[in-house]
Order: sequence, then structure tokens, then C-alpha cells
Amino acid sequence: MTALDTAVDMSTALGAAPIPSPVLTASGCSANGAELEPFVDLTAIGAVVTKSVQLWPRSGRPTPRMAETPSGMLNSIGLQGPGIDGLLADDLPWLADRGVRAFVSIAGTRVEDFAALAERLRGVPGVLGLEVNISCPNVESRGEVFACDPVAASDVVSAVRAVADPAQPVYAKLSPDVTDIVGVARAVSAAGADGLSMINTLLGLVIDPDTMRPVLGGVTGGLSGPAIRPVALRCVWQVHQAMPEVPILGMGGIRSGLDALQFVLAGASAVSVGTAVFNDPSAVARVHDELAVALAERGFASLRDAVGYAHR
Amino acid sequence: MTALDTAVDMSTALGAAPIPSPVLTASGCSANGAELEPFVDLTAIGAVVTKSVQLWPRSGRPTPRMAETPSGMLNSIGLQGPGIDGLLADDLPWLADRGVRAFVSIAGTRVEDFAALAERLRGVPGVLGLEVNISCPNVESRGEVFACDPVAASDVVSAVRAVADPAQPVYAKLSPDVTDIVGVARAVSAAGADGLSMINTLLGLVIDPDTMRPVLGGVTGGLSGPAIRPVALRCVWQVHQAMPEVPILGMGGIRSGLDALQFVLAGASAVSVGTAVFNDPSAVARVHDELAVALAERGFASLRDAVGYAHR
Amino acid sequence: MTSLTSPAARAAHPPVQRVVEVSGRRPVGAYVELTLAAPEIAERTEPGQFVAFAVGGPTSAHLLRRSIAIAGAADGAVTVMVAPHGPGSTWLAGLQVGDTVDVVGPLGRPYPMPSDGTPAVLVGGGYGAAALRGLAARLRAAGSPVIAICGAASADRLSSVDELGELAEVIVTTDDGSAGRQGRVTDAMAELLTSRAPGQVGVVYACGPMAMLRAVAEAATTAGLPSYVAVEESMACGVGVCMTCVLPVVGEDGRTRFSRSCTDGPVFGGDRVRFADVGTLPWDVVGADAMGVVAP
Amino acid sequence: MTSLTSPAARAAHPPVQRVVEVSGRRPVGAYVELTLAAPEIAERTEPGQFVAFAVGGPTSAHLLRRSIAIAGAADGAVTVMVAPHGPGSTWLAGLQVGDTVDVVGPLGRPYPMPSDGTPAVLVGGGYGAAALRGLAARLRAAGSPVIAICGAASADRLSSVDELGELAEVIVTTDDGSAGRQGRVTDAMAELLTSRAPGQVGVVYACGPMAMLRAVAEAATTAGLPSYVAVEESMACGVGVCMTCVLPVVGEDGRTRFSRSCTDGPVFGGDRVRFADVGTLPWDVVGADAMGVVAP
Ligand SMILES: Cc1cc2nc3c(=O)[nH]c(=O)nc-3n(C[C@H](O)[C@H](O)[C@H](O)COP(=O)(O)OP(=O)(O)OC[C@H]3O[C@@H](n4cnc5c(N)ncnc54)[C@H](O)[C@@H]3O)c2cc1C
Ligand SMILES: Cc1cc2nc3c(=O)[nH]c(=O)nc-3n(C[C@H](O)[C@H](O)[C@H](O)COP(=O)(O)OP(=O)(O)OC[C@H]3O[C@@H](n4cnc5c(N)ncnc54)[C@H](O)[C@@H]3O)c2cc1C
Ligand SMILES: Cc1cc2nc3c(=O)[nH]c(=O)nc-3n(C[C@H](O)[C@H](O)[C@H](O)COP(=O)(O)O)c2cc1C
Ligand SMILES: Cc1cc2nc3c(=O)[nH]c(=O)nc-3n(C[C@H](O)[C@H](O)[C@H](O)COP(=O)(O)O)c2cc1C
Ligand code: FES
Ligand code: FES
Repeated sequence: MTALDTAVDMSTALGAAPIPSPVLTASGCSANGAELEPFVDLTAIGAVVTKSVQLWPRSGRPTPRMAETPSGMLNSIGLQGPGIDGLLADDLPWLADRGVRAFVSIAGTRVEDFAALAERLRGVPGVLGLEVNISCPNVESRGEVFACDPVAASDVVSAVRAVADPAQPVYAKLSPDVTDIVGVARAVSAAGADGLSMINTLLGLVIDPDTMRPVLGGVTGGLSGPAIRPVALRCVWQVHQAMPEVPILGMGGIRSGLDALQFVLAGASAVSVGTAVFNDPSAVARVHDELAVALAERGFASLRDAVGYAHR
Repeated sequence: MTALDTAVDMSTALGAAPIPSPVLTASGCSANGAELEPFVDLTAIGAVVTKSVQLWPRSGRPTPRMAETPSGMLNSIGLQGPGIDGLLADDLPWLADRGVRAFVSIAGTRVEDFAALAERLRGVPGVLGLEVNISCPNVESRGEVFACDPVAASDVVSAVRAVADPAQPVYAKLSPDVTDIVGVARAVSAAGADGLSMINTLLGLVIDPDTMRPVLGGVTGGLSGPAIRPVALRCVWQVHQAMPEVPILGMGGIRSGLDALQFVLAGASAVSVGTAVFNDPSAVARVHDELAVALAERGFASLRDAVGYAHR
Repeated sequence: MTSLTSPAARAAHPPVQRVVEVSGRRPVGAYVELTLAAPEIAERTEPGQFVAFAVGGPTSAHLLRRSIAIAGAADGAVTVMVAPHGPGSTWLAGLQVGDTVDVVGPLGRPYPMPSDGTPAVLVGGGYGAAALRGLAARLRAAGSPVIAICGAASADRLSSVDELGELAEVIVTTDDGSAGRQGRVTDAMAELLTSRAPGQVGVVYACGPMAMLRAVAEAATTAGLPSYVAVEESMACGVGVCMTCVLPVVGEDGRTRFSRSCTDGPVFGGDRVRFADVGTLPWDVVGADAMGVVAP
Repeated sequence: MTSLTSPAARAAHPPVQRVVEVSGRRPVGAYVELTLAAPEIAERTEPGQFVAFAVGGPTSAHLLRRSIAIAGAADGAVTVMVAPHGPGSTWLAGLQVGDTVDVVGPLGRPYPMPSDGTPAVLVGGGYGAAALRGLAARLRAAGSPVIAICGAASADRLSSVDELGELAEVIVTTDDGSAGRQGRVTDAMAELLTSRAPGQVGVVYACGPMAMLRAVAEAATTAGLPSYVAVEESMACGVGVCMTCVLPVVGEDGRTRFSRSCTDGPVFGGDRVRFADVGTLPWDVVGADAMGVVAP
């Protein structure tokens, strides 16, 4: 990413943690960062949001793990990853050595899992904060997803906030698959979330016309990409409207600077670029540049001035 | 539509009402049918699902009423229409004169409105049945949408079923914007729905990068088109899985015969083609033809054999 | 208020949908003029009508049709003048000879004709002037003297000046003075209306951006002249099924309805379109009460 | 189980992303051979690598990259052989000279080279044979005698027979007998392995459909020969960030992992890919326990 000659101050923050750019990767859409090095100056982006990590190494689901859909895709990776030991041993040091900020996404199937992960990440160099991926099935509640129940979601967030490094902001990542996203947002904020990441994928399904069965082994999968952008923007809008003081990391279908601008205007103080990276590995840097230009063209002196501006 | 020389028996039914083709228009996406006459043989399609009608004429919302989105669109028409008197005086006779089946979509903001509409439609020639659009704000519940609350949704459906013509099947049209669509489906089925139409649009938002405000005057709007197809299919799948005996009219992003096939395999016994008609005014007939060919190629002797086949 | 105009009548022929080949392509200033081999559309076309294109080909993320006025319809071909604007019109403007495109047309209501010999003023803004070519020819054939005013922001955004010149006296205006007289079409029109004796102008027709249409319609109405404008409201389908393209238009019964620009228009009486209320919901629109809007 | 192969090593150079121009296009039977003016990709390419294209242009509804093997990389140009299949590859195959396309490459791990002079058998199925051209040339340059077996369903689905013929002895097979001998590449390979004296074949390389790769790898392993296969697993990104393209592959430590075909492959030791388990989650894959899969 080349420093652009727009006078716009692009700095922002995740909770209390300052970042020089509002554009981040999205969890699960840039692995743990290293693969993007040929395409993007990782030190210049807001942060690498790492693939959701659990306590133990996970193989993830069998293939096929994805289906392309109109302006989007369905995935069912199943959180393949090295587990927290692997992340601490390999990925986070790699990022820290290069001065790349890591926003670490954690996942689990029990409240204690999340807390244990937050504990392990205390004081780890380069770890800017935590994103709590509560779009996971809760084994203690017949597999209902934490994010779909305000109480379960809050339980996770308060457990994490209680043990997490005080210097690390904790963001709760919300699912759009709920009747009342503002209700969930209020609950997790009250439970101590320093900010909200929104949105995770929508639950979807694709049937293979040849096999005449669901494409994905897991039957359903997560829908992402530009197709879902209007839903994501609506969620950000509604939550910012209800709680303008809560920082939002916006995501869902962001592909260009003007897409990112929409999220900022709706109330996001930072954004993640997910599926668009599959289309364009330099997307994160490009979106930063395009957003800076778009803000300059509209007369904003700083990104912060534009946050929530569409609610005026 | 030309009768295709596939041996496949395409007949199906909406509840107890037989129809020769499983492909229908979608409410609000083909006005009340007449405009499609140059492009489609309306007597050959399953039925024209009319634009949701209310008790009184409605102007609908001011423009702009739409925004194009990736592989979809956002709309906020506000149910512009002539009211039930106009429908009964002009549109339904026009359809009946030509032998076109009408599946009449009704909407309201009070339970009584829905019941009054069902009452007015008793015994009207050419009216095959009723689709109850419960994705409307309930004035008696701070504007919460009926379809988002299983109790409010059931109240509407049981009131309609109580007064509707016994020969007219009553389909409840569900919203995907809920945490538990199976729960809503169970509630309205128990309340007497003869079938389920799914899905209505997803709530979305688009911000105009020039005005830096929401494009639509109503702020949010309904997202439709191929972008939402995986969500629609997931809803149909989940509900058919839970209640295989309940007939489903599937819709959401259907554009081709293979798209329609996915809905049938997931459990829909008929489908509506909505937004795709804006792209291709002959889409309803084309989807019928393509579906017939697709079924023939897969060795199905009848459409009915394929319904829910992906659950095998 | 008595009206100077009657609502435009439906076209004689219903539209057809065809996949057609681009048979000609010519950049014209800021625009691209495309010629389509579409005999069934050409033979049905009346002046003022438009076509609606599917854009982006088989891999397209853009579902909605793009409406473009018909500039010419003759010899089995339809001509359109495309201004690259967003993704859809840019894609259209990039079509090459031999490419195919799905098109529906002719759509909408044509310009109503005045009684034979009525002198007419035609006002075209930007590519809108192209849409007046067929009308000018038909008026001439019916014995009407025609004056055409073609205006644009700059010379490269003028259109059809030569073609209209073969059928009419043409006045050219540009905002920046890069061609013709500096100023707006409405300045030229005002001058024309004052300089000519009463009866030397009997009807005004216009096509162009909404702000221009409003100004032209108001000037005509003030002068007591009937005017017909072809509006450009955002459309999703072009065929009357989506209800996205409505404008507040006064009907023959004097009541205002949200009328579809595609099937009730695009040609409306200039004194019937409530330009000032576009984008709002006035209380006296039929059915506004059901939306909770009350009379003041 | 001791392994006959070592995992392929990373390529020497990281990939680049460029918008490049199509400089050549040639239909070849059922395929289209495209040449791209992409010097920075060409100069970095090693045999076995691939490129990933964005498809559909600016109006595209197709977000995911399409991976295509590199058939040739010389003189600043990269050549690929495209089989029109679904929307993305059909769009690619429709590109014309002068069109531009966004491409990332070279991607993936190249074929490991044997010690100089080792006789090699190359097996290519369909367009997969094209991907062996660079390898054949490099092997020849290192003194290896090369036999290439090119197979396909029918004559029009063969590729690069002539190009490989300049570098190697070529055996052609088609399922329908429309070219070469009737039968499958594996029949030809089995015959070859039995007819030659031990040591006359030292290593086997393959590229083609998964079923073919499996048969070739099994035949090689049974014969005690190392084999390297370039797999074709469904990919969304091509660069290693999406985790959609995994296969169960046995590592140097003997443990099976879900390895990414794009960055850990596409070239894997033929005896390391657990072909029979593709599409399943075997209990002994690292991390399967955390998915709730237990040892039988
Ligand atoms: C009756 C009529 C005649 C027209 N004639 C011409 C013509 O001769 N030449 C020409 O260049 N343009 C003409 N236009 C305008 C043209 O339709 C728009 O410029 C074009 O649709 C914009 O599409 P886009 O993808 O470039 O832009 P986008 O803004 O991305 O379009 C998004 C969506 O909005 C709709 N839309 C946006 N602007 C307009 C608009 N002004 N009118 C209608 N729909 C719009 C599009 O159809 C599409 O559905 C005409 C419009 C109408 C209604
Ligand atoms: C390493 C590698 C090399 C390849 N080399 C060639 C080649 O030289 N020539 C050639 O014609 N094809 C090659 N393929 C296959 C080619 O990538 C697919 O045919 C193509 O991606 C299908 O896209 P589609 O839009 O036509 O089909 P769709 O089925 O619509 O594709 C949908 C999605 O699935 C992915 N996908 C589907 N099939 C495959 C597949 N077989 N491999 C990877 N991704 C797939 C696409 O990338 C896309 O994301 C290669 C694949 C790989 C992995
Ligand atoms: C392949 C893939 C894997 C993902 N993995 C994760 C994950 O591990 N944790 C998580 O919180 N979100 C995950 N997501 C969701 C994204 O982080 C993001 O919330 C969502 O995709 C919407 O953004 P997008 O449209 O820009 O991709 C994943 C998405 C994709 C497409
Ligand atoms: C412009 C527009 C107007 C609509 N109006 C109605 C309506 O009046 N009543 C209703 O039940 N659904 C309405 N819908 C929803 C559709 O009937 C359908 O449920 C939805 O659009 C999903 O299908 P699709 O993706 O095929 O359009 C409307 C959709 C659109 C795009
Ligand atoms: S554009 Fe669809 S009704 Fe006019
Ligand atoms: S294709 Fe994305 S990780 Fe391999």
C-alpha cells in the first residue's frame, strides 16, 4: 500500500487500541496473514484479523467446502486451524516480528473455551485485541449458536472480558440470523464488549443439480460476499442508531472504497474485507486507498468525522 | 409458453387447488399480471400471484423506491395498489375473463384487515387461493412485523382461515428475518395455514455515496434476487425437513430452471419467480420450460416425484 | 386547473423481447450511437418510445434493465444514443458490432401528435435530443413547421444536431458556450416564445434531464402552450411490473396518482407532472391517506 | 509406510498480481489456448505452477478466482489451455486478443526435479497434458529421457501432443479410439512399465483429472516408482487464504493433514495424497478429534 497524498487522517481505533488504517482483513478470509505478504503491506493495514482459533488443532470439514453463489459464496470450512498452541508458536510471532498488528479471533463451543483462549492471549506481543466469534454452536444448548441467543452471547463476552488482557479490546462478532440484532448488541455491550464486529455470514444452502443433494457436506454453510452487503449495512445502521457510542467493526461484502464508505457512514469506525480478498488479494490495501480518496473528495478531514454521518 | 415435449407431468397443487405448472409469479413482481401478457401465456403458468392488496387504495412510498445491489435489488414500494375494491372491479375480472388463475396476496396492519380481505375474496371467480403477506408492520405491536412473531403471525393466519372460502387454500408468507423460521412455520401451520410461501425479502439498506444518506426514503428496504437464493433455499430446506407434509411455495432469487429445481429438491411443490422477471419478462414461462427439461434429464416422470428429493 | 394536455395514449403495438445483434457502433462526442438489427422492434416503434436492455451478459451481477430512448427506427434497425454513466450504460456503450444483447421494446407511450400543420418546438437536452428525431420526422410529414432546440453542458454532449437539422430549424445552446449560443435551452425557448407571434408555436415537446423538463414544461404552460415531456425516472423493469418508476401525475379526473413512467409514460403532459413534488408523497396523491399522510 | 516422495518445495519466487492483455488466442480442439502478455509472471514461472484469473469483468457476479495451469512461459508471455466448463472458464475461453484480464501467478509448488538424467514418464489427461510442456523441456535440459502419455476421452480433447512430441516420445490414447490407441492412459502406462527394463523409468509425473491421477499414482507406487501429481481440487482464491481446496495428504512426519492444494500443492507426491479419502474426514487427519471424529 502506498501512502496516498490525500490529506485525510485515516487513523481510528478498535476500542482503545489505535490503528493507522480503518481497513482490516476479515477472520477466516486471509488465513493468518502471511499469504497476503506478496500483495499487501501488512504493516500499513489496520490489522490482520486472524482465522478463528480454538483450544485444539482442528482439521475442519471434509470437502466440498464451498459453492460459488451469485455475487457471493457459501462456505463450510469448519474452523480448520492449528489451535491456540500453534497460533502462539508460529503465526503470532511471524506477525509480531514484522510489526503487523493482529486482532485475534477466538472461538469455542463452551463459555470456558473462550475464556481459556483469552487467558492464553494476555500480553502476547502484537496482539491488539480479541474478536469473539460467537457464531459457533453451543454444545451446552443443543448446538444453538451463541450469537442467536442474547443470554448465551453475553455469557461468552463477560467471561472473555473478565480474564482478557485489559489492554486488549474485546469485540463481539454478531450473526445477522436473528430477529432482533439490536437486542443481541445491547446484551453483549452490557456484558462488557468494547465493540461489535458485524456481520458474520448468513446461513445458506446450495443444492448440486447433478448429485441432487446439498453441495456442502455440512448441508448448510455461511453466505458471504457483496450479495449480503445490504443486510450487513442494515445491521450496522440499526445498531449504530440504537447505540451510537459503541464502536463497530463493519463487514459483509465490502469490495471497494465506496462500499467501505457506506459502512463508515452507517456507523462503522473500521471495516473488514473478507470474501473480496479471494477475488483480489490486494483488496485490503486497495480499499484503504479508495476510501481515503472517497473521503477526501467529500471534504472530510478525517475518517472519524465520517463515522455515522448518514444518520445526520 | 410452448408445451414442451418432455414427458414430465408438471402438474402440482397449492394446498388442495390443482395447477398445471409449478411456476408462478411472485407477489409485487408482476403487478397484477396484465403487463406480462406480451411475453408469457398467462393461462399456462401456475398462477399469477397478485401484488399484495389492502383494504384501501394506497399510493405507496415516494421515490426513490429501489437500489440495484450485487445480483439483487432493494425495494421499498410501500404496497402501492388500488385496494380491494379496485382489485375486485378491474384486475381479477381481467384475469378471470382470460382463464388466468389468480393467487391473491393480502396484506394489512391489523388482524381484522386480513380477515376482512379474505371475506371479500370468498367465491370470487378465478381466485385460486390466498397468500397472506404477514411481512407487514403490526400497528398494534409498535410496528413489529407480524412474520417476526410466531403468535402475531398465527393470529393473522387463523383469522384468515376462519373466514376464507373453504375452497381457497391459505398460504402464509414467511420472512427470513427471524432467528427460528421453523418455529414460525410450525405456529402458522398449527393456526391453519394450508401451505407456506417462503421467503419474503430480507431487510437491507444501501447508502448513496453522493447524498451520503440511505438511498430509500424509508431508510431500509427489502432485498431480493439471486443474491438471496442460498438463504431462501436454506429456509425451504429447514422447514421441509421439520414438516415434510406442509406444502411450500418456494421463492427467492429463482432465475432459471436449475434454480427452481433446487427449490423443488429442497421441498417446494411450487415456486414463484420474482425479481428475475424485471431482468427477463418471459422468465416465468422460461423457468417452467427449463425445469421440465431438467426434470426429464434426471429421469423424473413427474414434478411431484422430485419434491424434497434432496432430503433422501 | 384546466389542463392544456390529455394524457398520452398507449402505443398501437405491444412490445417484444429479442436477443439482437449490434449492427453499427459510432462514438458521437461523449456518447456512443448503437444500431441494433431488430426489425420487429423497429416496425412497431413510434416516436417517444424506448427500449430496455439486459446488461452485463451471462456473468452479470446487474439484474435490472436499462432503459434507453429510441433515436431511430428504420430499415429493420433501431438506433440508440448511450451515455456511459454507471456500470450498465458503460457496458452498453462498450458493445461492439457483432455482439448480441437482450432487448425489450418498443416500450412506453409515444408523443401524441397535434392536429396536422401545428407548429412545434422540440427541446432536447444532451442525449435527449436524439429521442426527438422520429418525432421531428413525423411532425414534418404531417405538415408541421418544426424548430428544435438542442442543448447540453458542452459541445461533446450535444446529440443529433445534424439529423434534426435535416428536418427542422435548429438552435444550439451549451452551458459553456463551446457550441452554439452560451446558455440554457430554456433561455433560447423563452426568447423564441416572445419573439414569435402568437400561434407561431402550437405545441412543445421535450426530452432530457428532469430539471430541464420542468423548466420547459413550466415555460410552455405559462405561455398557455400544451407540452409533452418524456421523463427519465429510475426504472427497474421498463415493462410496468415493478412500480419503482412512479411520478406524481395529474390524471384526466384532476386527481394526482403515482403513475408509472414506463407504462403511463414516459411521455406525460408537461402540465400534468408535479415536478416540484417528485420524491415526496403529497397528501393529495390517491392513496396517500392509507400511508398515514393527512391533508394539511 | 515409507514414502517414495518428499513433499514438493515452495517455488523460488512469490506470485504477482497484474492486469494483462491477451496477446494470442487459438482454438485447439475442444479447448482455447490463450497467450497473455505477462512478463513478470512468465519470468517467475516454474513447471507445475498455475495462475488464477478473476472472471467476468467489471459487471461480474462471479467473485472467485479460476485456477488454470501454466502451459508455457517464455518471452514475456504465459500460455494457458482453457476448457470451457462453467461460467468462469467459458468467459475465459471467450476472451479475444486485446482484451485484458486480472491474473495472479505463478502460484503453487512446482514439480520437483529428479537427479539429472533420470528417465521420466509424464502422463497428461485432457488439457492436463499442456501443463507438462514446461516440465518436459526442463527434464530434457537436465538430460532425462522423457516419455509422455497423452490421453483424453476423444481426439478433440487431447492437448499439446505436438509440443510434447518435440521434447519426448509421445504415446496417445483416447477412450473412443478417435486418436492414438483406444484405451486409458493407465493402460498405456502399465504396458510401458512392464515392457521396460527396471531403471528405464525413474519417476512419474502426472496432471489431469483426479480419477486419472489416482490411477497413475497407484500404478507408480505399486511399481515402486516415485510419482508427482498436480491435483485439481475446487479453489476459491488460489493463494492460500480461503481453506476451501484441502486434500488429505500425508506429511513427512507420516501424519495426514488437510493440506491446501493451492499453496501446499498443486504438486503432491502421488503416494502422499489419500485419494480414496478425498471428500471424507478420516479419523487420523490431524485435528479430526476436535471435529468429534473418533478412532474406530
Ligand atoms: C425512458 C428513458 C429513456 C432514457 N434514454 C436514455 C438514452 O437515450 N441514453 C442514455 O444514455 N440514457 C438514457 N436513459 C437513462 C439510462 O436509463 C440510465 O443512464 C441508465 O439506466 C443508468 O444505468 P447504469 O447502470 O449506467 O447506472 P446505475 O446508476 O448503476 O443504474 C442502477 C439502476 O438504476 C436505474 N437507473 C439509474 N439511472 C436511471 C435513469 N436515469 N433512468 C432510468 N433508470 C435509471 C438503472 O436502470 C438500474 O436499474 C433513459 C432513461 C429512461 C427512463
Ligand atoms: C491447479 C489447477 C489447474 C487447473 N488447470 C486448468 C487448465 O489448465 N485448464 C482448464 O480448463 N481448467 C483447469 N483447471 C480447472 C478450472 O479451474 C475449472 O474448470 C474452473 O475453475 C471452473 O470454473 P467455472 O466457472 O467454469 O465452473 P464452476 O463450476 O461454476 O466454478 C465455480 C467455482 O468452483 C471452482 N472450481 C470449479 N471446478 C474447479 C476445478 N476443477 N478446479 C478448481 N476450481 C474449480 C471455481 O474456481 C469457482 O470458484 C485447473 C484447476 C486447478 C485447481
Ligand atoms: C471462507 C470463509 C471463512 C470464514 N471463517 C471465519 C472464521 O473463522 N471466523 C469468523 O468469525 N468469521 C469467518 N468468516 C466470516 C467473515 O469473517 C465475514 O464475517 C463474512 O464473510 C462477511 O464478510 P465478507 O462478505 O467480506 O466476506 C469466514 C468467511 C469466509 C468466506
Ligand atoms: C419490487 C418488489 C415488490 C414486492 N412486493 C411484494 C408484495 O407486495 N407482497 C409480497 O408478499 N411480497 C412482495 N415482494 C417480495 C417477492 O414476492 C418475493 O418474496 C421476494 O422478492 C423474493 O423473491 P425474488 O428474489 O424472486 O424476487 C416484492 C418484491 C419486490 C422485488
Ligand atoms: S420500471 Fe418497472 S414499473 Fe416502471
Ligand atoms: S484456493 Fe484458497 S486456500 Fe487454496
